[in-house]
Amino acid sequence: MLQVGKTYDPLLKRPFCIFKREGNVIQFVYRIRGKGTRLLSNCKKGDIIQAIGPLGNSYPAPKKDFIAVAGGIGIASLFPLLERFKNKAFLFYGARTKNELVMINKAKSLAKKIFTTTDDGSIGQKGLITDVLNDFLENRTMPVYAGGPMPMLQKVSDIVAGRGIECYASLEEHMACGVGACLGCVVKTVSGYKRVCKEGPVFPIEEIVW
Amino acid sequence: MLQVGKTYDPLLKRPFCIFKREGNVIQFVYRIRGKGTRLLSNCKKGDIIQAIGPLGNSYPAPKKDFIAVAGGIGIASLFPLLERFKNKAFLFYGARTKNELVMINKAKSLAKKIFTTTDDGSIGQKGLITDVLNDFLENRTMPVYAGGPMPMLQKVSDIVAGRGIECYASLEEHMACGVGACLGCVVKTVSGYKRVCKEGPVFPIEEIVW
Amino acid sequence: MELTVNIGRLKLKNPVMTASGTFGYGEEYSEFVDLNKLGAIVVKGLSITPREGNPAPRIIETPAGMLNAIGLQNIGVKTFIKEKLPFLKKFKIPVIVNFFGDSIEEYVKAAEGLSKADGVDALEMNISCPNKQAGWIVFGTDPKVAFEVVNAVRKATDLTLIVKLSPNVTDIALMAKVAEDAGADAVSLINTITGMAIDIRTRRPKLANITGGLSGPAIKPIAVRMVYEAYRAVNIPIIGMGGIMNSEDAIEFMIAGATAVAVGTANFVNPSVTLDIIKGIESFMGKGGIMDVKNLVGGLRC
Amino acid sequence: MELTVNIGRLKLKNPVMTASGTFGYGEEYSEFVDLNKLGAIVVKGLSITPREGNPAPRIIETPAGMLNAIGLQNIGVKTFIKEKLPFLKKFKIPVIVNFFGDSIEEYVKAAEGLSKADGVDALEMNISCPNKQAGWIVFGTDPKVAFEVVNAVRKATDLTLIVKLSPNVTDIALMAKVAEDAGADAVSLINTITGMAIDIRTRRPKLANITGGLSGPAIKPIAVRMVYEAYRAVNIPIIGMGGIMNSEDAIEFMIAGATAVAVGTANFVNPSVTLDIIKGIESFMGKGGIMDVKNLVGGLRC
Ligand SMILES: Cc1cc2nc3c(=O)[nH]c(=O)nc-3n(C[C@H](O)[C@H](O)[C@H](O)COP(=O)(O)OP(=O)(O)OC[C@H]3O[C@@H](n4cnc5c(N)ncnc54)[C@H](O)[C@@H]3O)c2cc1C
Ligand SMILES: Cc1cc2nc3c(=O)[nH]c(=O)nc-3n(C[C@H](O)[C@H](O)[C@H](O)COP(=O)(O)OP(=O)(O)OC[C@H]3O[C@@H](n4cnc5c(N)ncnc54)[C@H](O)[C@@H]3O)c2cc1C
Ligand SMILES: Cc1cc2nc3c(=O)[nH]c(=O)nc-3n(C[C@H](O)[C@H](O)[C@H](O)COP(=O)(O)O)c2cc1C
Ligand SMILES: Cc1cc2nc3c(=O)[nH]c(=O)nc-3n(C[C@H](O)[C@H](O)[C@H](O)COP(=O)(O)O)c2cc1C
Ligand code: FES
Ligand code: FES
Repeated sequence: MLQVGKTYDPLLKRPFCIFKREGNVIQFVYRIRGKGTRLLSNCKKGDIIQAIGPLGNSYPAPKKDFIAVAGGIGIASLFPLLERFKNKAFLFYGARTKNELVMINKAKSLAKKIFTTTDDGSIGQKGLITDVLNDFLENRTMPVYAGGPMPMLQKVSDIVAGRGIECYASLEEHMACGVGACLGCVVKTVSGYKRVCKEGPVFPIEEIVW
Repeated sequence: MLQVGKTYDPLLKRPFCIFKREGNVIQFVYRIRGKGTRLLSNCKKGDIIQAIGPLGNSYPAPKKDFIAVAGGIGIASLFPLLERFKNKAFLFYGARTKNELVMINKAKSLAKKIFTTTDDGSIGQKGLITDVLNDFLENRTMPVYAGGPMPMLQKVSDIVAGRGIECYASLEEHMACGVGACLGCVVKTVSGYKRVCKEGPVFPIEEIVW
Repeated sequence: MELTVNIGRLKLKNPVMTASGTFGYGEEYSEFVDLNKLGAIVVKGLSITPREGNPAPRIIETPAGMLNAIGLQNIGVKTFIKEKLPFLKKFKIPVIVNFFGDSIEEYVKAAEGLSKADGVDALEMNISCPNKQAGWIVFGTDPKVAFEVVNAVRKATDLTLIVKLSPNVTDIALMAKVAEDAGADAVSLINTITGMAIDIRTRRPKLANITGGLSGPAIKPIAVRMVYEAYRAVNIPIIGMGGIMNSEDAIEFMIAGATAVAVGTANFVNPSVTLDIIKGIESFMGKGGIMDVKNLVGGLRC
Repeated sequence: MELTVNIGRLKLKNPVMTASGTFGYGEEYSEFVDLNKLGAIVVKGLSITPREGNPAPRIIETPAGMLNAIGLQNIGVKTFIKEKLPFLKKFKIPVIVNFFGDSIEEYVKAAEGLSKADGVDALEMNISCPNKQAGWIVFGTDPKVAFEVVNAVRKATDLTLIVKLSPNVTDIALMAKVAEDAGADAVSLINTITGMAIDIRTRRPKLANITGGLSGPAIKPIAVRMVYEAYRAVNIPIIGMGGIMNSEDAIEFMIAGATAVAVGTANFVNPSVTLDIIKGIESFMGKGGIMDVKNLVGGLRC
């Protein structure tokens, strides 16, 4: 969770994935979405912002080749996996338009194979990445790792359902504390509400009640 | 009035004197006082901030030599006068400490004579500028122009009282609208509450009810 | 695109008006705003006799808001009619006059005086004022007293009567209903929420008046909730306000149930904000294919 | 320098505690805060049986504040005693347990259950909860009902009893007095103020629960005013809260009349803010030559 401003508006820290960590340097990749991320983007070299983390869990390590499904900036959650398991991932990466497929070249170099779609067809195939995934899966049973907006994750969930595929999704929910104290960031699971910041953000996809 | 931030905290514009205006360029001189002025000081070249003005009145032009009394950043209100009437002002300039006597050299070059004090004696005479003024005035009846904190203005008022001296003070009060609409910035005068932003900020000192 | 809305017998060309006390008597902002573009103008609260108001400081900024304790300073009904109304009459928009009293008698007198004047299109009665007779307890917090004062004013005027509700109550829906039952043509809400701030070094209240009214974006969530509650309780139109800073906020109030909105503190932040809000509502309607602004009103989907 | 204060039979080593619901069951923040340094810890509200809480979204940021509608999710008194209390008992600070019910019976049962447990030092009863019997009207908004439920709990426990007041009332001083008369050892205020936010594109409430509770710096002026009003109405100690972000805010509440303060939303912004506040109070006292923190309490000069 990163502080985005110095006054009380915006008030709360914002949750981000740790994109990369090398020695004392931690990198984040984010999309400017609303006023918090806009303010964050105004930070100058040398500015000090408060941060807490790492928080919550992360994707379990895949034991073999795997499928990574990224929707837009959801790629941020998958990058550490792609880097750690080079050339093992079939990466399905969709976004609304060309320049929202951030770091596409870097991603390409890390993946075994990459499939891309955009809603407007400005690059890659036109359409939804989940449709491409669905075609690809057929009888394959590789584990699936998915990060992106809720509607995409729900489609992934539908696709893998009942096929005996191991599948993990990294969820996003509004957060206040980030440490499991406020119960603000819950997602409904088969065993009741769970906190995205503490028991998540990664959940076995079949546990989630949509 | 200048906008100091881009979010709702701080919310209100801040009032400042127009220090200098040349063509399209307007200059302000301000002291970092609280969170608004601090934010303002973070502005980078090219940043856009909203401003409204000029608002209210200004000191009436002196017809002869005059006395200018400045307390700290109150000097900002007097500078335009010093510039317009070069070598006509006996400037009394006090502050808490050396580096709060801002633009002292510039001021010196514009004034006929300058007297300075600091509360801590770090430069000029140690003590209050109003005491020096008091000694200087004796039987002189030059007009007096004063800008600075309320306690200083009140002392100036006491000093000139009953001596037939023309005296104007530039007041500061918390402001919201700056255009006379909210009735927030009033000062008590002999003819009732008056708005500092509209009927002021400059008032004949004898009108003010302390 | 249809932007007009009706409040009692008033027809507004758009739903955006100014909030009482934040726009002076109109004149002050006429350099920044073409008043003819506004839905209506609501002027600073008047009483039958002029009031001096509170000593300074009257204004303190708070996080995303401000406290004010102007103390209802005003020039009185008579001077208003003589000196300010002629200016306002030149514009082709409804002039809504906010007024108050510290007894029922004063309310009635002010209403009568204003009703006789040519150029006053509607009255907005501010019932967030202390009642001299009832030990200075605010008129707008006791349902019985509120009914009585609104009813008395209702009998004294034929003009469209808007009752401005105090948010400092347990049950805003009840107070809105009381106003409706007492004959109000519309209710406006919310007035400021009582607050205070202390200077910890001097241990003195930051406002000379000790307490003041909180306004601005800080209170918007409370105001939207109250409009939503009032909307489900009454059949008369609601004028929503409290922290509206832009067209999105204005639309939020309308979806919660407001037929029109009033913009207060935002004028201080941006003197031409009312015009920006009107434009913003139009463009929102354009993009969303909304033909009539009235279709937004109470359109909340739960 | 004397930092201790007393709340009922509790002796706090300093006046800074955590606000219920914002600090979990203590454990969650123990990585960031040495709990032993706190004046007291107040845990998330418990009911006699566990509650699932509301669907998401439960949290929405607002200008200088946030709305929450957690829906009182909690693990229930029994599980708390078994699974969470042992951790808390390890610390040498008072554990104050916040609880609620939707009937008087449930309140009493929860109080009894908690009073029997070893390691619970005081109870804070949250009366901002809907009353099943009285048509889901909140316990804390009707003086009669509030008296009844507080009195019933008072009879059921010997522990120090703090009553946490709802700010959604016309007269907070009256509610504080009612709590005192019903046997409370202290009152805490304010709980969150009901608010809402609407997504204008979907026209749906941003919170799944429609309305939620507003907290954070936005509400501080209202909270300080309410503490000031309550202080003049009761003789029992007041625990002040609502938007405290730093030591200056904490001191402001104390000057308004709070014997102790609770820090809520600020924990989310800075997880070790409670310790900063304690240090800040000490340094303020040092600079001002204030020997006993109790000398700040109610020290407002008007
Ligand atoms: C576990 C987790 C990891 C994330 N990692 C990344 C990342 O690596 N890169 C990235 O660009 N984004 C990431 N996000 C999303 C990111 O947190 C939001 O885009 C950001 O909070 C938006 O803030 P804002 O002020 O710009 O937007 P606004 O819309 O102005 O935010 C208003 C409020 O809504 C909340 N909010 C808005 N969108 C989201 C969202 N999608 N999820 C949670 N809360 C939201 C904000 O936190 C804030 O409280 C992540 C979210 C979560 C929960
Ligand atoms: C007519 C006028 C002209 C001024 N000209 C100058 C100038 O040229 N240079 C300069 O440095 N300062 C000037 N000031 C003072 C300046 O406006 C304040 O220092 C500034 O508003 C402080 O804002 P802040 O957010 O940094 O302080 P904070 O203390 O954080 O401000 C909080 C609130 O208090 C108000 N406030 C605080 N101090 C003052 C003050 N002295 N007068 C009025 N409101 C105040 C702020 O506007 C704000 O609403 C002038 C004030 C007035 C009224
Ligand atoms: C400086 C100031 C003066 C006000 N004076 C009045 C008044 O005279 N009569 C009245 O009914 N409301 C008055 N109000 C309340 C506003 O009309 C409005 O109800 C309130 O400020 C909430 O809206 P806002 O948050 O947009 O400002 C005043 C508000 C402010 C800030
Ligand atoms: C997420 C959240 C959960 C809360 N849960 C409870 C609760 O269970 N019981 C209670 O009495 N108050 C609860 N509160 C209210 C706080 O204890 C506190 O009274 C309020 O937030 C005001 O303080 P603040 O502005 O410092 O947060 C909760 C507040 C928040 C923000
Ligand atoms: S953000 Fe508070 S519990 Fe997850
Ligand atoms: S600041 Fe509004 S009247 Fe002067």
